[in-house]
Amino acid sequence: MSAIIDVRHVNKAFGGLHVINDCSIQVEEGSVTGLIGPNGAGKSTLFNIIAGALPLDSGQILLDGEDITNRPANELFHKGLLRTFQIAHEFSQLTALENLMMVPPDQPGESLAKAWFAPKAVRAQEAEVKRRAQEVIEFIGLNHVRNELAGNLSGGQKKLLELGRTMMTDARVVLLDEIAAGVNRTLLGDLIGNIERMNREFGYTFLVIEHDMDMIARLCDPVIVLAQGSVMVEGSIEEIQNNPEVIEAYFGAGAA
Amino acid sequence: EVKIGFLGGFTGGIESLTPPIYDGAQLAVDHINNQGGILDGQDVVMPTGDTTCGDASAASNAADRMVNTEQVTAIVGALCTGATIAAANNAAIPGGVTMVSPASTAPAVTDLDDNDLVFRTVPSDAFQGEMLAKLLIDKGIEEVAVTYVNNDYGRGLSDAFSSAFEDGGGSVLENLAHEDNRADYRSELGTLSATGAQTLVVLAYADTSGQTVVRQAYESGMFTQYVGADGMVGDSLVEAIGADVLDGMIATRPGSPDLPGTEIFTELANNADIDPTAVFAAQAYDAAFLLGLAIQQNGSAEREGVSEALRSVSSPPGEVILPGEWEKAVELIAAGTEINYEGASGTQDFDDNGDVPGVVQEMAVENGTFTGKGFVE
Amino acid sequence: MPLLDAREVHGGYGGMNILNGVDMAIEADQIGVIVGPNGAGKSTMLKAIFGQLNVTQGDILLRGEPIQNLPTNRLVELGMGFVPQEHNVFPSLTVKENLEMGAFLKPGNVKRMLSKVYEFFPPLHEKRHQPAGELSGGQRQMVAMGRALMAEPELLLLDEPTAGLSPKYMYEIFDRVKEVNAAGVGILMVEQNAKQALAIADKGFVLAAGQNRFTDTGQALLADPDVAKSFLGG
Amino acid sequence: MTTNNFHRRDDANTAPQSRFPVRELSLLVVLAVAVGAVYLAMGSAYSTRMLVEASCYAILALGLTIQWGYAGQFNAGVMGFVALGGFCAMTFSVPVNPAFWDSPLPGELAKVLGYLAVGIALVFALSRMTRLGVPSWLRTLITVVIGLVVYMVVISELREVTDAIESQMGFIGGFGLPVWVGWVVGGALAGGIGYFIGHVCLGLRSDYLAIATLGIAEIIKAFLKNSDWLTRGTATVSPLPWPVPDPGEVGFTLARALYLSVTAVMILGIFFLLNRAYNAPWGRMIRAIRDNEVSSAAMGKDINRRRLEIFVLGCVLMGLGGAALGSFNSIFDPNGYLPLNHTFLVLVMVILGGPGNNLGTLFGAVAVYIIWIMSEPLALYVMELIAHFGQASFGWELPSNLESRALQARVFVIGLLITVVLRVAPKGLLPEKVKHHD
Amino acid sequence: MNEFVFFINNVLIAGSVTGSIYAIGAVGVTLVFSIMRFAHFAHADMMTFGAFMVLLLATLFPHAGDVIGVPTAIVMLPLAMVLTAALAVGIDKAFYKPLRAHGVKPIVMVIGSLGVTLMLQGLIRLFSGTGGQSLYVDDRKEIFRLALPFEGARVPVVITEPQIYLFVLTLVAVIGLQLFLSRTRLGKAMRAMSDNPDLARASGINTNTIVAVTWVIVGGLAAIAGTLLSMDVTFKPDLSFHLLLPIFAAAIVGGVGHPFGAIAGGFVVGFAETLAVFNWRVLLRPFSDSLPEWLALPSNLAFVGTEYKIVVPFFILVAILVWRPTGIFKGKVI
Ligand SMILES: Nc1ncnc2c1ncn2[C@@H]1O[C@H](COP(=O)(O)OP(=O)(O)OP(=O)(O)O)[C@@H](O)[C@H]1O
Ligand SMILES: Nc1ncnc2c1ncn2[C@@H]1O[C@H](COP(=O)(O)OP(=O)(O)OP(=O)(O)O)[C@@H](O)[C@H]1O
Ligand SMILES: [Mg+2]
Ligand SMILES: [Mg+2]
Repeated sequence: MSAIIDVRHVNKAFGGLHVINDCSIQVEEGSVTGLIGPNGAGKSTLFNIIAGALPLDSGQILLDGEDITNRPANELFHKGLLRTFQIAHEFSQLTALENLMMVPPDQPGESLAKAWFAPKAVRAQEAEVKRRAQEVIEFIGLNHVRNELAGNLSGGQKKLLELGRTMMTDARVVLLDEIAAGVNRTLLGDLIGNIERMNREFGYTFLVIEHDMDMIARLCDPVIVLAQGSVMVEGSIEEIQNNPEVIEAYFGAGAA
Repeated sequence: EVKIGFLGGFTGGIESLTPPIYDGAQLAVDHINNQGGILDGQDVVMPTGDTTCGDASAASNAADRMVNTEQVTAIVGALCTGATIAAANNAAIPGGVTMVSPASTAPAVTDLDDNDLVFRTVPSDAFQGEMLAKLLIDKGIEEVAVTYVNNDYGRGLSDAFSSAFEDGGGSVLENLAHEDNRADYRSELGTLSATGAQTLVVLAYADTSGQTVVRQAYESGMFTQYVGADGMVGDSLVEAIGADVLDGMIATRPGSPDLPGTEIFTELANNADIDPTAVFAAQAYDAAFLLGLAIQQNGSAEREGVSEALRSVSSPPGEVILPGEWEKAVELIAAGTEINYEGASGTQDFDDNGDVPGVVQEMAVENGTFTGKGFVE
Repeated sequence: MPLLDAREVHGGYGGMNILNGVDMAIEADQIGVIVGPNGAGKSTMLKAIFGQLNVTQGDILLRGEPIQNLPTNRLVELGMGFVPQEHNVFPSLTVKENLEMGAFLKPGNVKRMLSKVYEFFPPLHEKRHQPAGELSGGQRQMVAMGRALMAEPELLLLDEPTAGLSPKYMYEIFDRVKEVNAAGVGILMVEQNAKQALAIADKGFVLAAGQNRFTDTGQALLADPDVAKSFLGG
Repeated sequence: MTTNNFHRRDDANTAPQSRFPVRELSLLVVLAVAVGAVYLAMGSAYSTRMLVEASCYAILALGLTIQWGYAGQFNAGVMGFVALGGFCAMTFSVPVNPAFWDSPLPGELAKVLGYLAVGIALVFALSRMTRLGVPSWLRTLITVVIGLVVYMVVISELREVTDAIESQMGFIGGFGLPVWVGWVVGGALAGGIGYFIGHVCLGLRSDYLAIATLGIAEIIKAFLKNSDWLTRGTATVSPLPWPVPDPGEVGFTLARALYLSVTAVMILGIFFLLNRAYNAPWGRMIRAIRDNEVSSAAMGKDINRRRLEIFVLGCVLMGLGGAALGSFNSIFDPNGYLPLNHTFLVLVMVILGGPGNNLGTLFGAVAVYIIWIMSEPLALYVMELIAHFGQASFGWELPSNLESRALQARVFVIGLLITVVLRVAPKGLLPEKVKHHD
Repeated sequence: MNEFVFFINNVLIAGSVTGSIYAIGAVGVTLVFSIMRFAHFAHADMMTFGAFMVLLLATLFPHAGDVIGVPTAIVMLPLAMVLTAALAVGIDKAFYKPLRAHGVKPIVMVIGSLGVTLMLQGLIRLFSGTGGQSLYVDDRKEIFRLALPFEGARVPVVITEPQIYLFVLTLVAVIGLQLFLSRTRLGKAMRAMSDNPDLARASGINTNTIVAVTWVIVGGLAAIAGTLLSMDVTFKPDLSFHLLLPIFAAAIVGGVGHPFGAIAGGFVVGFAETLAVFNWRVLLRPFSDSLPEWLALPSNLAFVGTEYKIVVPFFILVAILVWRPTGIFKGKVI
């Protein structure tokens, strides 16, 4: 059993408000782990902490055994940790295609010296990046708006772009924060298929925050329920769906 | 027509001083034109350029326009020392154009490597500073605090004053530069008054920082005696601050010696509705008139030879020419007689550096206005 | 007379047309639900109704009165309320102030409606003195909805009100919508949780590429296999 | 009208790219005509001078377009970097002052610098005291107090030495090296100072950067102006040597043409490099960072480093341009560095031309400089015309300081130009292009 | 004893005066900053404009003040506030509104306001010339010299009439504004508008009114600040431009969006400036004879020379931005 992400006793408070309370979770390598919980449970906060966007108060986070507590986001990216944002963070002044093309790390053309003095290598790599971006954009169904500024896309299209960015590079762990919200269900079906494929064929590990139970049910095992900043239960989707505590806090009466 | 350029600070730090100076120079040009013109009846015209006083690149630009576009024969100007140096080095000297500044008083002009092309009709501040120091020591003032406007004018003056004052046995308790054109000098005044000096020497301009410094000094109540130099001599200062406050303030300025030229100029200026007492107006008149004479003497509108001719017409030996006597001068030159211009603001005998000797006048505020108290010996 | 009647609406951003003749009408006691793929023009249609878009052709009538060129704040006076899809709270105002802003034109409502909204969404009461910018995604959604309710509008436009809400609150929202609607408020909402939404809809509109593809009752659309296959995700 | 504006799409931005650069060409033709007209009206020597200055300004404008156009960093302190460049051009090229080097003062100056180094090391060591278990509040207190004492000691020592230098030999003189050395060092120094400022301020919102740089520029100017021992302060240093024969040797026009060829080569090089970088993934990354820093960081971009890189690059160009300008003006006068001429004018060049578009920026620089230079005679001419007309037909009194008033209008005109351009062509005459991939 | 009085005059009073000026300027800046979301560089010139209006009016009716026994300038202040408010609203209509409608980034608004600054400066100079003029056109500034009841206190504590007006008006303006923003419906609507104008409109808030009201307040505050400043020192067309950096520093140090923060920031910057240029040697003078030889103090013990005064607000600004970017009062993180 190797946990690729190991969150150990993390605490985080904003002012006097304790949002994450002694939270410990493990994500197994090669799994698709679900993270659900009531609104305001601290799921996105935990993501932000893992991905280096927020400092934590105490505790420790390991990525594949290596301590990554409070490392900056860009460093974690290079260690293969990718994330999406719950509220889409597109590059509004870049076109949809450029939004994807900027993702691959270590492009030689990103160093001034190489951009100036090694134009050939830069161009070769650029063609490769573009090919990949083109594939991804077709897959997420945004080909017709690829030259549109991302700021002008619809709410759902921005979320798709958000997801598309995770497909642009070979990551080891991908954190998905509510990618389904606002995405059309038909398309979502395809996306889920793709996530499964990436998981199975390429060995990506996923940690997925989601409120869409169909999606959780199709994708995730195990599922972790977070409530008030700590783990409430953890188990398979069936176990969770039948847990009265979880029903009370999360599914509500309507689910029945 | 013959062109003599005029470079002045029409905008910037000395913009209120510039128009009367320009008027002085223009008066000389009018005299030349009204008395038969130059070089066999040609008119002198005087294109102007704005140096902005503070900005060297604007100054060189303006000078360049004079030298290369207007193709002037000679230049009256510039006024601020920085502008004069910039104009000279960038345009006038490489272009071989003679410049006569009526207002650049800083000692730095003396040392310019100028191929004998740069002159001035106003004495160097080195001299005024010495005289001011002497005046104060004679009056028994031994401790002073000095503040000067942070430009070549203020600095040159304060250097000269301080060393002369200390050589004469006085002590300068603090010597502080201040920026021109600020609204508030209270912290500078705090530093100055911290020394305990009762006499405040302000080497700045009456229209800008000088006024504010004196007003705030009065408000702070830390000084009993104010002293200024030529930049501070202006009734606008007294008006703005109050006659009772300034009563007894001591000042100096480059004066016009008791020469016949002074009176003549006063009359001529009054006839033309120009204030003859305006700072540097007489010097500007002399500069323009001298250049006219030099060109006439040189015999052509060429630049070549103007500076030599200028030396020849300005200094003895020769028959004396006074302000306004253009016709007479032209006749004498035509006859091949040597002439010697004795101007409105001095005898204008240039030394090797193109500087003139000067006299310094003592001024004091009495009954709400600056009044002359004779020359400082 | 329908409460809202939009006919043949054309419009878009700058030069490009997004809406190519959309019809949409609901009565005062009806719930209308708009579904469709991403980028179909659903949000754009709501913006067009709410006066935030240049409508180049077509009519939009509120109780028979044309409203297309009125400024937004006039529309609010006329009884419309709107919850946008993105940027739908005032981040630096506290939750309470956010809600108060909802009742800007009806200051008399504040007290009564505040307690009602807190009752709908208990987490908001807890967070009432916290700036809305610090809320979680779902909590923001509650604030946005609450803000719109504060003015007691007669026509409520909701752009994906349940996005990001836990199942519990998703059902809660649908219950509220039914409740509000029962009190005589017309509702027009865009939803991606299409099955649940259409289940409560009196009228459903399927939009694709800026045009009506299907228009029918909610139940009928749910039952239509074509609709289900291409728009509701099977 | 009120509500419909906010989702407006920018037409200029997404309009399909025309294959043939009509806009560029027509603007260039207009510019060429304008330059030709100036040559006719003002003569070749003057006009060449104008072109040289315009080319120096073009380097400044390219620097600003990198910072603002590429990366959205608004540097409102261009003047400070220009002044630094000018200072280096002066110090390295003017002759050595033997009076200073033969005196004991260089040694004393070195001693003060030694004190400074020791002091800095001490303060640095103190700031690490927590390692010894000292509580952090105590450490801060001790560090601050010791730092202040060190500062006071060094500063009063320095005052002594510099006063001695000033009173004995004026200033320390120059190094008498070739002109280009000063230019290179000027660029490097400006970049170094830019590095320091950037390090502190770049993490903040761009407004704050504008305020901070505005301040830095004034501080640099105050330093250069008041350090008479180093720069002669307001007494100015001139003439400065040129990298090419000067007008005294070969005449105005030729000398300036030679100078122009030097700056033109520099611009070509810079332009080429910038274009290449901008069109490479580097440019895309910079635009992405400008757009959204949080997600750029999440996409693995080191935003602090990149922002710093770009700010420093811009500052280097400003220093370089400032040095070239300083040498050309042949005078170093700290008082002559004015925000209006050296910051706002450059700003107008960039916004008129098109921030982020290198060609547009070049165009803006030359066009605006011509307008700026020609506005003086033009303003006077217009004023005179009006005054004469008024005098003749209505018997107006001519105000005495006509010139002065007419020229005040220049400040106004620059302001007007900024606001009007922002309004009419917010992206400039040649806007930044959106990249379309087919 | 004299040294102590000297300290009072040159540090306590001078610092409070400078602090109040910065504070009252910063209040206006902070308001635009938090509502319109940009650093309004033209604020200083609006101040100058207000003072210029007072100057014009006072020149026209030099004796208005005698009637009620206050300086004429103070009598004219309300009128000048109205005029400046009108100017502010006009400037917004002409220059900022189109930019806002275009949805430009805040930084572009900053540049626009730089353009406005230059225009105002050019215009004011065109009409007033560049020299300094006193706002006391026909009357005389009253100066209170309070001799201290101690033996040997040769120097009096000096405070002038406009300084007293300054303290009072600053306090009134700040408290009033704070109440307005936090208590009134319009004030909250202003903050809402600053957060999200689209949503504000969607809540039925007429944003045009809000913007106009904001500018009226800003213009009025600017007129007060400019007038009091010019009364205390001298009216000058480029007077307030030099205050831009310290005023912004004060607003940011205090915390953007907080009227009280502006006061705190103003005083921090004001006192820092006066303390930094104060020659501490003066206070040590009584002891200097008793110091051992090797500890002879240099004659100048000021931290910075007065010529480097501008460095002080800059350093405070940078320090606060690094240490606590939201300012003392936890303002907006912009
Ligand atoms: N910057 C902040 N300052 C103060 N409180 C915050 C901040 N960010 C989040 N919170 C609080 O932390 C709690 C957890 O927020 P978080 O966004 O992690 O919830 P979540 O589990 O992602 O919820 P949702 O499903 O609604 O997105 C919420 O109550 C929120 O109000
Ligand atoms: N501000 C804008 N400028 C230009 N085009 C826009 C803008 N906003 C949206 N669009 C375009 O209009 C189309 C419709 O967008 P809209 O937001 O109405 O879609 P939607 O149906 O709401 O989609 P979603 O379900 O993803 O929210 C999209 O193709 C989008 O690219
Ligand atoms: Mg969340
Ligand atoms: Mg939408």
